[in-house]
Amino acid sequence: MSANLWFALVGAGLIALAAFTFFVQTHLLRRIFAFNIMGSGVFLIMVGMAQHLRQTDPVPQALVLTGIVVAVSATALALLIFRRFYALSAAVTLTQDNDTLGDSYEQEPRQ
Amino acid sequence: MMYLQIALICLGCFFFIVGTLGLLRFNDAYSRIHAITKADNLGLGLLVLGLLPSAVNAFQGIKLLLIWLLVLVASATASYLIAHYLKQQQEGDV
Amino acid sequence: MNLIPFLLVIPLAWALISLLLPRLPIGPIALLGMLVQSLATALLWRSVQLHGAERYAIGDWMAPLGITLVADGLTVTLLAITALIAMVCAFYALFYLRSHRHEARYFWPLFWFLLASLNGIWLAGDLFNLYVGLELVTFAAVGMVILSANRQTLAAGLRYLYMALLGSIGYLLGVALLYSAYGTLDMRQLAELIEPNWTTHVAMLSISLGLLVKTAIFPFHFWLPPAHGGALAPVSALLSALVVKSSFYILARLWLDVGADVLPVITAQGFGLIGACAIFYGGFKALQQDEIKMLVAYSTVAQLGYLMLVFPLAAGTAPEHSMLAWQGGMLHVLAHALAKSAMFLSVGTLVLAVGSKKIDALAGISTRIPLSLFAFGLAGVSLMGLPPSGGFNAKWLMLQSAIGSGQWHWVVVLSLGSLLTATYIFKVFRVSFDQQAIDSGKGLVKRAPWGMELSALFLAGLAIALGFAAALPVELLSLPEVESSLMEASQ
Amino acid sequence: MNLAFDVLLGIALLLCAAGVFYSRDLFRAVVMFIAFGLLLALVWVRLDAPDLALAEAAIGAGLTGVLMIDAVAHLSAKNAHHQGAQFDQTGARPQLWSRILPVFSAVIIFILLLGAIWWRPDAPVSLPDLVAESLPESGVEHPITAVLLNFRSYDTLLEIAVLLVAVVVAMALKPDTSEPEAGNSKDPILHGLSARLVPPMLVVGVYILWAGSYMPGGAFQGGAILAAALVFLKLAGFGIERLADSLLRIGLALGFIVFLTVATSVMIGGRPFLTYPESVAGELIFFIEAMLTFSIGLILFSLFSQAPPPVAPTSSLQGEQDER
Amino acid sequence: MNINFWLPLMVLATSLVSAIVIFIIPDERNILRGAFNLLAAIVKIAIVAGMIVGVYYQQEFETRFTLIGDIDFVLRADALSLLFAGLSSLLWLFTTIYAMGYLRGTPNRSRFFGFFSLCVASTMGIAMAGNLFTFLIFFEMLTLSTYPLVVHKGSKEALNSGRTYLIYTMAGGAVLLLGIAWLHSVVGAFDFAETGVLRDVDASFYPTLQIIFILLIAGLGVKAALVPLHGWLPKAMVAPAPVSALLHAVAVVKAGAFGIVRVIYNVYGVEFAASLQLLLPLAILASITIIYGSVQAIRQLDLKKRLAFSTVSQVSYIILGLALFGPIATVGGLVHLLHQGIMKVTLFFCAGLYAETIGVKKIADLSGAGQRMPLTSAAFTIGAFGMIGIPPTAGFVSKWYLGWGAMEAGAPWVLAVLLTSSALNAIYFLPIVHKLWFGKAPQQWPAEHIPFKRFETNPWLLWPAIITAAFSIGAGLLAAAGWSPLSWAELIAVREYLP
Repeated sequence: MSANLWFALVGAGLIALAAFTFFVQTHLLRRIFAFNIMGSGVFLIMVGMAQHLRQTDPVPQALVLTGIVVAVSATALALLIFRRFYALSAAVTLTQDNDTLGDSYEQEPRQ
Repeated sequence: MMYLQIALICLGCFFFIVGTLGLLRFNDAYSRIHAITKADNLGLGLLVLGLLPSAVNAFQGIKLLLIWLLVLVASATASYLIAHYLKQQQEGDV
Repeated sequence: MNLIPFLLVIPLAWALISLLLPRLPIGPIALLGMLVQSLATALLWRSVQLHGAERYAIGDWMAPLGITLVADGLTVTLLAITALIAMVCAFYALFYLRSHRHEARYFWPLFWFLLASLNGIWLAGDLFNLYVGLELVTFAAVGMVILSANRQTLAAGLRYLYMALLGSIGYLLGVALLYSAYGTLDMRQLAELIEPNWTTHVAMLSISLGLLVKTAIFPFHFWLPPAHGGALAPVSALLSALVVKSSFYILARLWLDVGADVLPVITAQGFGLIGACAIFYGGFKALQQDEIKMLVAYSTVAQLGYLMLVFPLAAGTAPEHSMLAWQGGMLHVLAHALAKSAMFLSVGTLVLAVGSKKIDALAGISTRIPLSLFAFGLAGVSLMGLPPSGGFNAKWLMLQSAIGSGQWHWVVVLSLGSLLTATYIFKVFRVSFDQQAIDSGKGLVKRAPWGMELSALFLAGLAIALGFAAALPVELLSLPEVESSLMEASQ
Repeated sequence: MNLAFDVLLGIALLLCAAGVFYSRDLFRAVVMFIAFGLLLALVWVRLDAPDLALAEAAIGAGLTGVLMIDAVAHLSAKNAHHQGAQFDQTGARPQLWSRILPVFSAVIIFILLLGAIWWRPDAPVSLPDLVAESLPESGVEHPITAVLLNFRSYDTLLEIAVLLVAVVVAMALKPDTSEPEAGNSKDPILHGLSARLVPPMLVVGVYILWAGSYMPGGAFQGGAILAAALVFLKLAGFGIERLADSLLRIGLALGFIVFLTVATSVMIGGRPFLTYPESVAGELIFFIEAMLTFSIGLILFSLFSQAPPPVAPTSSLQGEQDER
Repeated sequence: MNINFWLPLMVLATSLVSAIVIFIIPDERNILRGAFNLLAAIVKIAIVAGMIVGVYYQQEFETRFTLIGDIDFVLRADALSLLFAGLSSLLWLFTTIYAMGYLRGTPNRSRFFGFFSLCVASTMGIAMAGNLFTFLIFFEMLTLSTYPLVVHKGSKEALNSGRTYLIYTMAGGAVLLLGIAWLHSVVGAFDFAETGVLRDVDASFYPTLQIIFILLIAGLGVKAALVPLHGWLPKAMVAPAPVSALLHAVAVVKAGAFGIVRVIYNVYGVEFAASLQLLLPLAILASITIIYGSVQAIRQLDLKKRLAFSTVSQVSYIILGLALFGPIATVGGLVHLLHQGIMKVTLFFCAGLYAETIGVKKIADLSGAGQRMPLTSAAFTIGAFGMIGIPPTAGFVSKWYLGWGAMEAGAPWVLAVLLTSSALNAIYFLPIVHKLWFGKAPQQWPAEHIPFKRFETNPWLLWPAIITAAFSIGAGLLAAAGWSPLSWAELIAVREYLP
């Protein structure tokens, strides 16, 4: 039960938790949190499992580094679009039911 | 030498605990900031002192001190900014 | 001087040019870039046709350590289709963007990044490299969807981005598990090492779920219609024809080429089942739409269902039937790419000319904008799988494979599916022949620029020509690289 | 003894993540998220991955945190407290489905992953030995930088392209009719601190870039610190984001241009794509890394500064007109 | 790659090229479009005639290139294909003339004639298809090109009837595709052979071959308007007269019947089909359609609807002839394919003439039309007599051979069916003829568009009707002559049966 394996399990726990939140929460920002934490969980599994009972492996670490940078650009992109969407529609969630082009957001009374 | 280090580190941790206790117990925001910055800086200083003897070479020791210095400056400015923001908030509301 | 890297360098270089020098005349630059790109693709096509598949180690580091690019028959065909459709969409966009000033500024850099990442995915032979390629495709695609920054497209872009990110997380999780289990990221080495155990099954399941989300197959399809329906016409053409296929290509490569003997029959039949649901669900929803672009977007959801039928037909059946299914599936990728991009481009012209996205606003256009409607019709013929078209040949091959391997339920799905497609295609035609609307002269119709009508017609013509000249791509599709894995897989 | 610390750290990480999801107030969620990032940096140290610790702290916790705080600050008061903590009452989903299915699927995911992790077969191919073996030819001592910039440099090339696309979309989203955002009030103390603090930050950034070739560090971490310095300047009121648009564009793409030109120019000598000639590999890699650090710094900063303003500019929005 | 390779393709190309050109010509340019149409029709007839002579002297005309895998695109002109090709190219010429006169001044003429030539291209393709795959390509192309013609008027009613037409033909196409795909997976790629291909398939496949035969006949039956699948034909009468004349008398309906001929003779081989007991149920179905068609025709009040139902029953004569196992019945069926085409076109032309000149659509107010339009009524009477099978006309020849073939095939009940149907034909045609000549003309015709100048109506419309009427008599009287349709049908029948 080396540290690597434990952290891989913690990663799995993070993924499960984040997946649960992704289904339940509809607030767009909270979903960005969920997506980030799920990413960190996957990175933990990648490094943890690769180094379990083996020498420290630079390849998954390099991949995770690339992953972190990609994750930050994804978060930045999501935040950008969200803020522009919020500026236009003052809505914080995307309603799933009507996916026609008409009214696809939860209209909030403008303050 | 070992015992001195352990003593210093325990003392540092004690101050950390006191600071956190202060954070939880005090009622208004200003005193809470006060508690945190003061206690933690002192705690960190003791911790660094405790670790200095086991530093591999002088260069690493200087780096430890630099870290302490940076934290000092940063927490000072941070607490000032938070207090400033809170004051503006209260003036804004009242 | 091998050609493979140039297919990546050219689009990336042109992306930089169009990003850094916006004042240069965009049109000629873009077309020049596309010509060079198509020339390189054609040369690569020729060399692969003559000497068979090529493997290219980047940085001269051998397989497990470095990244290898693989150019076999299927890759080259997909590269050719991408270059072709991208060129026509670029030509179309030159005219289309004249009336969309705001979007034109950042369209071209995103267009080139999209093209570069698509080429990267077709060529990639390394799992993590595919992940970065997928991310690049998604970001460029989301960027292009939200170019016209209004409420609908932003909401659609957000929903697209969130689902795509979830999908790539699933894919990355699978790659992480596979790497920890087999120690290598190279697909060919993985194909030799892979054997069914718990980790592999969970990894392949998570990769499949991730890629299904990105290919918008039935249960995860709801992000596609607003995104493809709301975007600019050339953008939705590129997205529907190529971007959605890139994740399907990876799924097909992983299941049928790399993990052929790990694919349990129930999973393959499961894929077929959700494919069938996609066909019927997409068809019914397309029938109910009153906006033309949403109708075409839902038709994409339905047509993607056909692609999923490749798995049950190719896995666990006799070698010649699985080869037929593989050829049929990949030919459907080509035919649908051509037909759908032609349809989106012609719809773009019609919407621009008529001024509204509603279907009943298109009443009586058969007399005023006949060329675009004719292109829409030809593309419809290929989508419906009526004989002289590429779509028909793909359906024919899949029917042969289904009948040969005795899976009658897929035969029924295939035939009912194309009938359903016919219903919503002819719904549009019924409106366009409506004489009352012509007599009552509903609103004047702006003359659409010739470039737009011709590009749509060219692609539609190609979709029909694929019906006659299907032998060339199909023979190239089933090069030894693919054949060998399918053959020993199904022994 | 170490295992106890690791277990504690793992549990703290999980609690922190739960805290992020279930704190009622969004601002509190962001603070928890930053704490999560720092804890994760500690975990990377425990997993013997110092590079990742640096990157996680600088980019994961630092920059993402900054972006999040900026976004949350712009939400209106009511939205900041958007419930979402418990099961979503406002969601349109039927009661049963929204309560049982997520729990069920989360548990399934966890069990599957548990099995996958537990019964993992031992890997026939061992990449670390291959890396160690061909490390001398890579021109760099530190294995991770070797993998990133030599063995799998094509991944890094695409990754920079990903960053660039994110910036291009940011620029595309910025409404061209927006009046420049009101400069932050020039706070004397912050101003003074930043004037003294930014130079050492730049020195540290360059040091980390330089150290990357023989110990943990490198382009991304250096770039992140550079970005932090620039963000610090912007917050302290130095109006630096008004760099000319084209200058900003060139600055952003510089790293990518250098990387691409080096990658293709090596091909002239008949070598395959992205093969650095043996003799000059180290210098070439460092040159690319330096340019990359500069570009990444600028990109990460402009992702922060290019964010669209909270309120739609008064002038009718470009998007609306197009939608006839 | 000599001329024989290109001739079949040339026939197709003439109408495809003219279709594209006509689509581009703006509506007003009548003369240019008319010239193009006639030129294309004449060139087509010349090539077909050339091929007929060639086939008579045992020459081979074939265009072949591979499509996909082992399937290739084959256009071959053999005796049977030229029978249908000759019929449709000849009648196409007259119908084009008729349509030019009929549609003068109406909107969307270019669109109409464009799709009109696409239709003739697909009919030619169907006639000359060398294997089932090519046949299917043109079969579906025919559906696509006829839909715009059916909905040409653009009225609500036309659009609805277009939709029903599509539902029937699309479903038929899907079933046909299923049959062909299944047959291909069982037997592999094959071309039409003079005496059928499936004889040497091993016995275990017989039940599958029977099911495939049912699928093929159902798919083709939709277009051949067999009883349960004929619903679309009466509704399609809403189309303009030249469309209903040509499509629902010659192109679409005959394509279905021609397909059934191909399946029975060139795919299964008539002996093999008989041995599988497939022909008898087909004959029964055909007879039911004949009786049902005639009964329905009697109930119709509208002239074109009555003619439509009579087409339903007449086409089943052909299928009846094919389904009887014997060379003479085959000759009867094949020659009826030709004769029925000529006679029905005449009747539809006359119906169109009545509607155009004196605005008469209902049978009731046709009385006295003979005085007003003697020539049209004469043509109508000849057509009607042909339908009933009165001696001098072509109809009599084909019914005679059918009866004789039935006796020879030992199926006397078929003779009874023929007699009752002829009687029914008489019941629904003779009252019209009587009303035409002996009815009392009303003072004012409902809508007299074209005044009585030198001729009773627009010459463009009149002459095609008269020529086709002359042909129907000629085919009857000169049946024994060398070049008559009858001798050509005998030539085909001889080759179809095993020596």
